[in-house]
Amino acid sequence: MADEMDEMMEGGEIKKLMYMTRTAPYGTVYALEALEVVLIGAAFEQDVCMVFADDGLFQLKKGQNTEATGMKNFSPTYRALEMYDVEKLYVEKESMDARGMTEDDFIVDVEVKTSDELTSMMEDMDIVLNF
Amino acid sequence: MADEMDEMMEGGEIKKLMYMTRTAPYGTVYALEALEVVLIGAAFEQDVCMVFADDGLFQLKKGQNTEATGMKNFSPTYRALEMYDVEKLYVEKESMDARGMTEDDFIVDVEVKTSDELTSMMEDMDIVLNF
Amino acid sequence: MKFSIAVHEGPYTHEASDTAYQFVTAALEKGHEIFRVFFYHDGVNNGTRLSTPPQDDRNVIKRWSELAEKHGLDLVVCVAAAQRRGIADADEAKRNGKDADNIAPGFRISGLGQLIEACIQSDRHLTFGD
Amino acid sequence: MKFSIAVHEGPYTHEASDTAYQFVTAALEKGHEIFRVFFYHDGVNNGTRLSTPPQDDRNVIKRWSELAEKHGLDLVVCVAAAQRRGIADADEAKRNGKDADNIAPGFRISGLGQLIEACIQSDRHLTFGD
Amino acid sequence: MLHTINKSPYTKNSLDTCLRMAKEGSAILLIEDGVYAALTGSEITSTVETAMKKHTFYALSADLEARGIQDRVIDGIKVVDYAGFVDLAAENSGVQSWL
Amino acid sequence: MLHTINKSPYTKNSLDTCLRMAKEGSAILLIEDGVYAALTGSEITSTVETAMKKHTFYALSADLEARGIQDRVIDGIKVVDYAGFVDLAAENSGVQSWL
Repeated sequence: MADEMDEMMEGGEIKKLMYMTRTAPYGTVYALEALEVVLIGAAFEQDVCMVFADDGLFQLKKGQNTEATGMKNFSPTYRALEMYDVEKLYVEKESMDARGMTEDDFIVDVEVKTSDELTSMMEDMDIVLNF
Repeated sequence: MADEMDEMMEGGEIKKLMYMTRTAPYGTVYALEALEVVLIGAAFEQDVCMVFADDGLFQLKKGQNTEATGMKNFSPTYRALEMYDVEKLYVEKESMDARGMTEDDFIVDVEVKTSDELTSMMEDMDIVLNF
Repeated sequence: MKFSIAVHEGPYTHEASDTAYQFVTAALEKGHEIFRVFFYHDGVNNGTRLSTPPQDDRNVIKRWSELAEKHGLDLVVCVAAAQRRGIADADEAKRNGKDADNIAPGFRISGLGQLIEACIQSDRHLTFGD
Repeated sequence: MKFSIAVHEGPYTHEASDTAYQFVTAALEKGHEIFRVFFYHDGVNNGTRLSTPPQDDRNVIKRWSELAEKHGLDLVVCVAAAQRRGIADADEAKRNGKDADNIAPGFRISGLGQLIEACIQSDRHLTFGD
Repeated sequence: MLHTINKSPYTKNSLDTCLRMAKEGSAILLIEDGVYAALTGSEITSTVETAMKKHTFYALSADLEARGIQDRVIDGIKVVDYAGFVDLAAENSGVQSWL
Repeated sequence: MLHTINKSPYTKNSLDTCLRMAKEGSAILLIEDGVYAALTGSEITSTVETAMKKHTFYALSADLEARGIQDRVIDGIKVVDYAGFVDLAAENSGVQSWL
């Protein structure tokens, strides 16, 4: 990571960066590898936020236990995001309602945003990264 | 292919085998590689049929020209299926109607079957292979 | 009962290989026979020995190799799909003028006929994929 | 204008790598700069030299290698994603105790920070994937 | 026949197509991301409950637990482990793996 | 902002989600299997025609031609080649690649 830290220090202006994640965990690797990008990205000290839409919400479901599948349970890592200064976690309300989920279902504190609110936020970004 | 031919000759009873293909061509490789299975499978002289449902119908669309994408146009190969004795090609009516397509759109002659008709056929199969 | 299995997706990328592995393990424990596991599409990527997964995660490829050794499983990688994607054994590497191969222990490369034969010879065929 | 590109899917399996290639080619023809092409998820499988596609089809990997050579493109394969999937250069192979490597010419293996840096340094970032 | 569904019903159309083509009385097993169709209180729930009048639904326990939804399963869906999956594949006349 | 859609609207929900979140006046470019959304006379057509009141739709010619549907494109959808794709990416303030 040392070279990445150096690169970070060189950087000048801070950019607004949104991570958009829309896939469920475990069925495919996208959710896990998106989280790995967010953790590494934290070292660059940009103005980041993370949006969970569609099946991406399921990444944050409490009570995941992967023992019987033999896979690695990576859901506790979302709790570590705060330590990496990734504090703006947004869940799309429409996606949450469609799945019958509520804020109590999530392993971390999130802000629920309507798609209209996310529209405005997205327009305000310098970069949107999709997984 | 010689070893496959030998295996074929050994075989006893003829099985009913359905190939079910539901993906569009080019966007992903599943359609192309499903077709490769059907061609090789022909050497086994089983009682085969091929079902095109959902976006699988698009594989048969006339007038494909892949030149600008740089990919290989494999749609003419469907015309060769007859020579391989793969003659029972079925298109699901519900999928065709949803996409605004008609029998005239297809590069080969197909039989249009309702999902109910396909239900009965599927139940009659020894093996259904999905791509 | 005699089962054959097709795996259509690569390791880690999709749960297909995991589910297939768990199914095969459970079937063997129940005394069923696994006629063949056929790796097609990106499934051929399960057959590389160059994978080094994180230490706190399962090793999908090694797990297949060990299961094959323990139970004499026939793990077949489709040659056409493997050529596209860069999975090769020593023979394939030589034939295609490559300076290296990457097939994992317990896997063998063969033709698509092996899939059809597996379907015909088995009582049940299951596909795990995307 | 300065573009960076992410490719998330493997060769042949998905059109993503083809579209990315065509986009990059068109951008270069228009005089734009390609800061970096970053291969992530199964996209790392674009970086194997062991692929031997059918002769009547395009050679996705060779095409990237040649474009990189011609235009000095920076083709970066994510190390973490590559380790899971078995893409290795000589250094990686040595570090992980492997007896072979398979990286294609023109590709280099590096960290995820290279993706973030590319986004920050570029005017536009595009992702091609599934 | 046993039908397996491994796709989230919110993301892909596999469950819809399966329900269109599966014969009345078939067994439908939800695996991998397909287990999200078992969620009670969602916008998919009523579709599945209606389908349960024609088909017997199963869901794979390992995949429910991995996703933390084992306590949210629609009443009447039978939860099975991998051994139960093997039994279903053996007991039914064939397996249609919807992808 | 330029939004790219590369999924068939019959198979995956990417276009729906894009339409829910794209700002009025955005450009939406259909590529790869996403070009099937450009089909006239389909059950998706009216959704796209409604969305065209809020957004400018484009479709990639190479992908339309590959799929043999270049003569079936909804009136008002602009067809662009790869160079046109590059121009759209450059002219718009950013690119949101929906997957």
